[in-house]
Amino acid sequence: MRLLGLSRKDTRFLLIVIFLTMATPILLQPFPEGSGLATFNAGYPDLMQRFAIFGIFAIGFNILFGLTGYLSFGHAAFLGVGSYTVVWMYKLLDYNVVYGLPLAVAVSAVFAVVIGYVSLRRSGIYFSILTLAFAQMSYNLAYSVLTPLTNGETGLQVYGNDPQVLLGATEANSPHFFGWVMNDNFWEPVIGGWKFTFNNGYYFTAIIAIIAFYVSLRIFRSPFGLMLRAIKTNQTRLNYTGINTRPYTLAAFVISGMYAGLAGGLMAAMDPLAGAERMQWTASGEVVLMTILGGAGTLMGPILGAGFIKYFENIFSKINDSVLHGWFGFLPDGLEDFLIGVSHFFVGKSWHLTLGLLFMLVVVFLPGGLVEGGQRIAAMFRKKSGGKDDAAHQPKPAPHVAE
Amino acid sequence: MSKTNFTRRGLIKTGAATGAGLALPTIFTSGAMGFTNEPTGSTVKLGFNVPQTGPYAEEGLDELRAQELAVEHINGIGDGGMLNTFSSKVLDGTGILGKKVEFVTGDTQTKSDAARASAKSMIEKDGVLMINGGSSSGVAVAVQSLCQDAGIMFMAGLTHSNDTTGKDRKANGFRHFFNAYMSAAALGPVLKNVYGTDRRAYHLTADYTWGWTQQESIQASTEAIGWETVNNVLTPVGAGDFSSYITPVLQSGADVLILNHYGGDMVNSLSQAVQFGLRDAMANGKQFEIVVPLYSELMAAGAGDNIKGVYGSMNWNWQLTDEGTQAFVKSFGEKFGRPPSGSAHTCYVQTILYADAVTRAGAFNPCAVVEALEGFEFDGLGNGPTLYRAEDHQCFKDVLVMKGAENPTTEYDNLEIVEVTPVDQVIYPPNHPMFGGDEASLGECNDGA
Amino acid sequence: MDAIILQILNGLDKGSAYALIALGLTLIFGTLGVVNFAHGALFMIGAFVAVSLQRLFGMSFEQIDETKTDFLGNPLKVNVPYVDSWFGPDVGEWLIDWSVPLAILVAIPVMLLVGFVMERGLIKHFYKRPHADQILVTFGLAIVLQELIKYFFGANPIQTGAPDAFTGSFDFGRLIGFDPNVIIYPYWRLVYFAFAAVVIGAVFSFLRFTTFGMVVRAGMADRETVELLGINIDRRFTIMFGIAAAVAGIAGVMYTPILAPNYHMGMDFLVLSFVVVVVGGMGSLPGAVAAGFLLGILQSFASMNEIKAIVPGIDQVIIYLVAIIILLTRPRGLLGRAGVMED
Amino acid sequence: MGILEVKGVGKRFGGLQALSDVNLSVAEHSVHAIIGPNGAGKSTLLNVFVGKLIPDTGSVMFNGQSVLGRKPHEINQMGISRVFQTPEIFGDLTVMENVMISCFAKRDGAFRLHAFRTVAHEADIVEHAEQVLEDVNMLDKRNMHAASMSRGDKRRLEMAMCLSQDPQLLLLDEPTAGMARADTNNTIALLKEINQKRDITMVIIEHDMHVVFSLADRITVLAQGTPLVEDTPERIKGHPKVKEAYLGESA
Repeated sequence: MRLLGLSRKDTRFLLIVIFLTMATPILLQPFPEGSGLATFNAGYPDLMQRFAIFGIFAIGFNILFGLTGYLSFGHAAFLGVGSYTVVWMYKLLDYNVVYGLPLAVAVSAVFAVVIGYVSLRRSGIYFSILTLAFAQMSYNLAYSVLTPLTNGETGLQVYGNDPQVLLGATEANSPHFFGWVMNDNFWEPVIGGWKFTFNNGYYFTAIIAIIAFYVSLRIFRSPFGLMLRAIKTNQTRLNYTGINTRPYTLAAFVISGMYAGLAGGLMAAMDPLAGAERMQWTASGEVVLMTILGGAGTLMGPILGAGFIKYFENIFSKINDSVLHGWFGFLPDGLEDFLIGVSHFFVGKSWHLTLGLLFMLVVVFLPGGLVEGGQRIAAMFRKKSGGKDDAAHQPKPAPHVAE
Repeated sequence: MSKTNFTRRGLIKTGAATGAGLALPTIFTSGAMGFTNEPTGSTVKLGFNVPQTGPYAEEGLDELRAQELAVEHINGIGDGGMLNTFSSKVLDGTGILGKKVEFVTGDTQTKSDAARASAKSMIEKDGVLMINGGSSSGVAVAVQSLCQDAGIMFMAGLTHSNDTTGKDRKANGFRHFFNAYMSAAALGPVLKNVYGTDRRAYHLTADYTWGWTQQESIQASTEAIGWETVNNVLTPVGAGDFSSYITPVLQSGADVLILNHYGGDMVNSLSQAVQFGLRDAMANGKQFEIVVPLYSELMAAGAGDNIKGVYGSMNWNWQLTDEGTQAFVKSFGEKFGRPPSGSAHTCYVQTILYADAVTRAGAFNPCAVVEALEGFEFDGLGNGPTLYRAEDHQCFKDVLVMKGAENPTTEYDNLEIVEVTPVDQVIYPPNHPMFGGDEASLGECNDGA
Repeated sequence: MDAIILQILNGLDKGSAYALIALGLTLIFGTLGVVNFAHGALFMIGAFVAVSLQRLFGMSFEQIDETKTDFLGNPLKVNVPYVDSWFGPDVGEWLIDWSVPLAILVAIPVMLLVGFVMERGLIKHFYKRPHADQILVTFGLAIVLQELIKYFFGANPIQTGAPDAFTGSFDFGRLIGFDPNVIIYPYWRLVYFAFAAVVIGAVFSFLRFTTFGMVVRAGMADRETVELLGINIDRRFTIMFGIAAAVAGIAGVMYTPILAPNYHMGMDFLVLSFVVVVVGGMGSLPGAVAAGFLLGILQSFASMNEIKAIVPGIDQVIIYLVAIIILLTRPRGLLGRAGVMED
Repeated sequence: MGILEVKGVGKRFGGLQALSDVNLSVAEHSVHAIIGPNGAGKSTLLNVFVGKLIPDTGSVMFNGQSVLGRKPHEINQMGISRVFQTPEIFGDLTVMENVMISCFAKRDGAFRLHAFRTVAHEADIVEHAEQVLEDVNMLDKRNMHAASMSRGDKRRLEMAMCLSQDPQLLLLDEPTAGMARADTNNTIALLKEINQKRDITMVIIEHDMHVVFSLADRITVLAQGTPLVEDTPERIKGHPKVKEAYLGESA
């Protein structure tokens, strides 16, 4: 079957992604409520929304970094710009995200054109530092002197005295898409001990994420994408082949900036508050880590990386002593205390440590990122079952060349 | 030992332990239910959202200790702490309305985004009815508005900005901690007594919302006692090295430096000011002085000897001698081997107050709880007679003016209480201009229905 | 005028810290071609060597003082440092007092070791890997290191004072003909500046005047040729990594009296030091030092009220603004070489 | 009037006069070799032709248009392709993709935002690229990683990429450097065929005199940045100046 101009392989790939995305509320709830392992369930709306949103962010970032090799350390700036735009639309018009989201993409595109035009005059680490400098300036200013525009530390939010000129009398008082209220759940079945939450906001972001993924798939397979990959491998040859690389890199930069703006806008669409810290360098660094961790230059990698990091941030940080007692309570006291003591290093307040260790392990043992891990497992199964070569979830393994 | 076996055994056991009291969360406005996360089983869940990573992690951990203690006391474990001295006697150690209290914890990272994510996970995944904790105003305001939208209660932890119960006040949010205005109002008269009325003040202010409200408040109250404000310089958060902001101070003709900083910034700016000889300097024929409007134990410990003789304010300190404080310090000290910090105290008290309000209201519905808390007067929780004002959900109680101790004997008494400023001196009208004026409104209470 | 001189002093002081961190970072960039995101963590570990030594000297046993009570009303336990009881209070107090400078002696071997272990155990496997992988692995390492420090020392800043002899201020103004008490500057900050100058000088002369240094410099310029000459450049690079770690470490040790160390100070310095290195020009040691001082001084000037009054918030962005301007006017920073980390 | 007219080109690097008063005329359809001892300025001159360097003085006209001040990609679009001394190819891409990129550059120009087309569906490009690969006998390697090929294959690939653009002028920088004799002869044959069948003018820099004399119609001898002589191979062989400056030493 071929769909929407995709090859058979890609169609299957897209369908798998659509299936996984749509079934997320079920797949991420593997443990029954109340069981000791329910802590590891991630199928609640906020986290699912975050998976989708940061997936979009990372997919977009990958178009720049994964394809062209230009490592931007300032993409969080666009995330912030997108969020602020959407919240401002709430404040000025009303809570319908239909105004804010397209505008968020447009505004971040404008920012990306300016920052990209300047930064792309340099390459390598000089480019990275230029983008970092722009983003840090945006963050520092948003946090302090631009407070009238950004509400600074508190974060931009809607106040009762905001104009909201389009707000109807019966309209929802929280973000919605023509009445499809993001915070609402349309179905909350309880099956056995399992509880599933089907949330409006999640499906809204999920559909946008699928579209974003489809667009990125098309870009990967397009002549434009081919040129971007060529830029990464040999820019000199490309120039002598008659290609002007600057507009290509700028286009990639702007497209990824728009993805970031969209992700930022969606963050505000799910949660109508935009904090300045989402523009900080750590946030820019986070998307870099997501992309590398998952596998830069691969289609699925950035999404996996985004999920991985967000999962740790939201799930591991919540494991506290009482949860640990719940797990180890059946053991003899001495052993229980010992295990809890050891766990202290890795969960709860120490979740960063686990994340850091996993970064190191992945990069040491899986140079191609999580995607490579997936491929190895798939290869193992293939060997066992002797099945035919399956479609890899990427155009080609991203080769690693020194320098 | 096989790992799978091992976890499965744990699962069965814990499953049995908590299965009976299963409290399934219902999320946000989902129609049929009565209100958000209405507890249906034999337990009720509270969320403790504190910084566990980042610069305020220690404060967060101390808050967690206190919250854990509060839950024990509510569930009838331990010596009962301040429940014994609390003027309201409805809590009997059987949980809240007969339901055993459980809690979940989360990491705010002192970032509004992360804090909201963590709070949302508590609301959506764990089904908490109340969120408590936090160590900065930005986070408090962000989480407070989230709780308002979600229809659960927010009992603020350490948040000192005027905005939390000022322009950003919310019907579902309550603050026990004092604020910048009250700090300033308490400090004013004391500063007048010790440093006189003829002083020229130089402000260094953390360049974000809390810093500004702190500076605005202390400037107003020092000007009210006749001081002149020479300058107010905004410093970047996390500047680390404040030397380039400190060196101009002595040349400016000022004779008092007011540091509107908190946390690591305050530790560094104060230490560096002392390093630059400001405390030894003479200006305008007077001894140069430094004032730190907001103190915390952990900051004081970080600043070490540099705080000696420096005035500031606190919401509460373990060295108070009232019955409630003594009971709390004893029970906290025995469990954790250290006296509680002010942020721990406020979180403990907030948790107790929530449990009490639910019990008095006879319902978990946030709107009923709000009603029970509004205008509630109580005593025995360490600060003397206290009022939860209905108009802005701010607690009004005495404020402590502190001074860095000259000869601390242990690491915990490097601050000493100079004066307990009575509540009358720090109270203000709910529509005070620093608190959003007439426009500020709590809005409607939201139970998520 | 006096205000400007003070800001120059402030800038030199800030610049000293930037320059020292950037120096080590550039050594690692230049010799090994590795983007080391854990370099800030090395600075932080150095600072905690000082904290540990102070704690070690301060380690004490309890004596009960019946005359006082603690917060629970029990008889107060007074802590007596072991060093006091071993060496007598005089020497003991002196050791505690001087623990920060003394920590340098401890920090050098410790940091060399940390550097060697890091290079042999982890970094060397990443020479041929893309920069992105280097970033990920060193960032992971940085997180692990800072979390370990947090686990043992807590998240709060820990005041680690300079020796009493250096706590006062020096009347710098009188030295250059100003009235007394106009330009006074803390002794320790002057010490820090002098210390930075010595370290920078030492590193430069080491690279310039020793055979080892010459080989390393040759290796920085063209690794393959040096290898063809049959020189074991790998071992020298390991040593170089150790030296870079030691420079970062002792910079951290000496900085503790200026900035109370906390577990995330490494991350706070990391971004800034990267900006410094890049503005200085990749692979250029003099560039890194020059950029460190330049940015330090500019940052100090931007913090002046007179400047902030004209451009509000300029002190928040000055470093980044200058970085952008320099990188746009000088493609490879102040003194960078072509082809280093440009792809 | 030649297809490439170089007049009075001079270029200085600091204290070094790399080129001075270079005059050169490359006739259409010819193979023009530039030889000279190391450091004579051959590569500098080539870099001027492709826009990597801008000379201090003089003019370089291609088909009557100046190339000076134009970017490398613009010069390529004018019809000049270049083969490097060390093959410059897209190592991370497949052989087929390498050739397709140059086909795209030829068809779509220096920039085209074809983000929503699919490479595999561009029938004309695919066909053209396959044809070119067949011409250089590499069709069987179409799915190989370019970086994993032998040096000789890389060179052939680079040649194929240039040919796919059907350039008017092909610049070759030591096309047989480091090749075994048999490969060299193959390359000579290939280049001859290209020159004759496809009518592509070539400028070739080469040290190997066997190659030069097998291919060149005219030869310019460059020494210390200045052309010594320009003549036919026959005449160059016996030229005393050339012998003195160049051939004498290496012979």
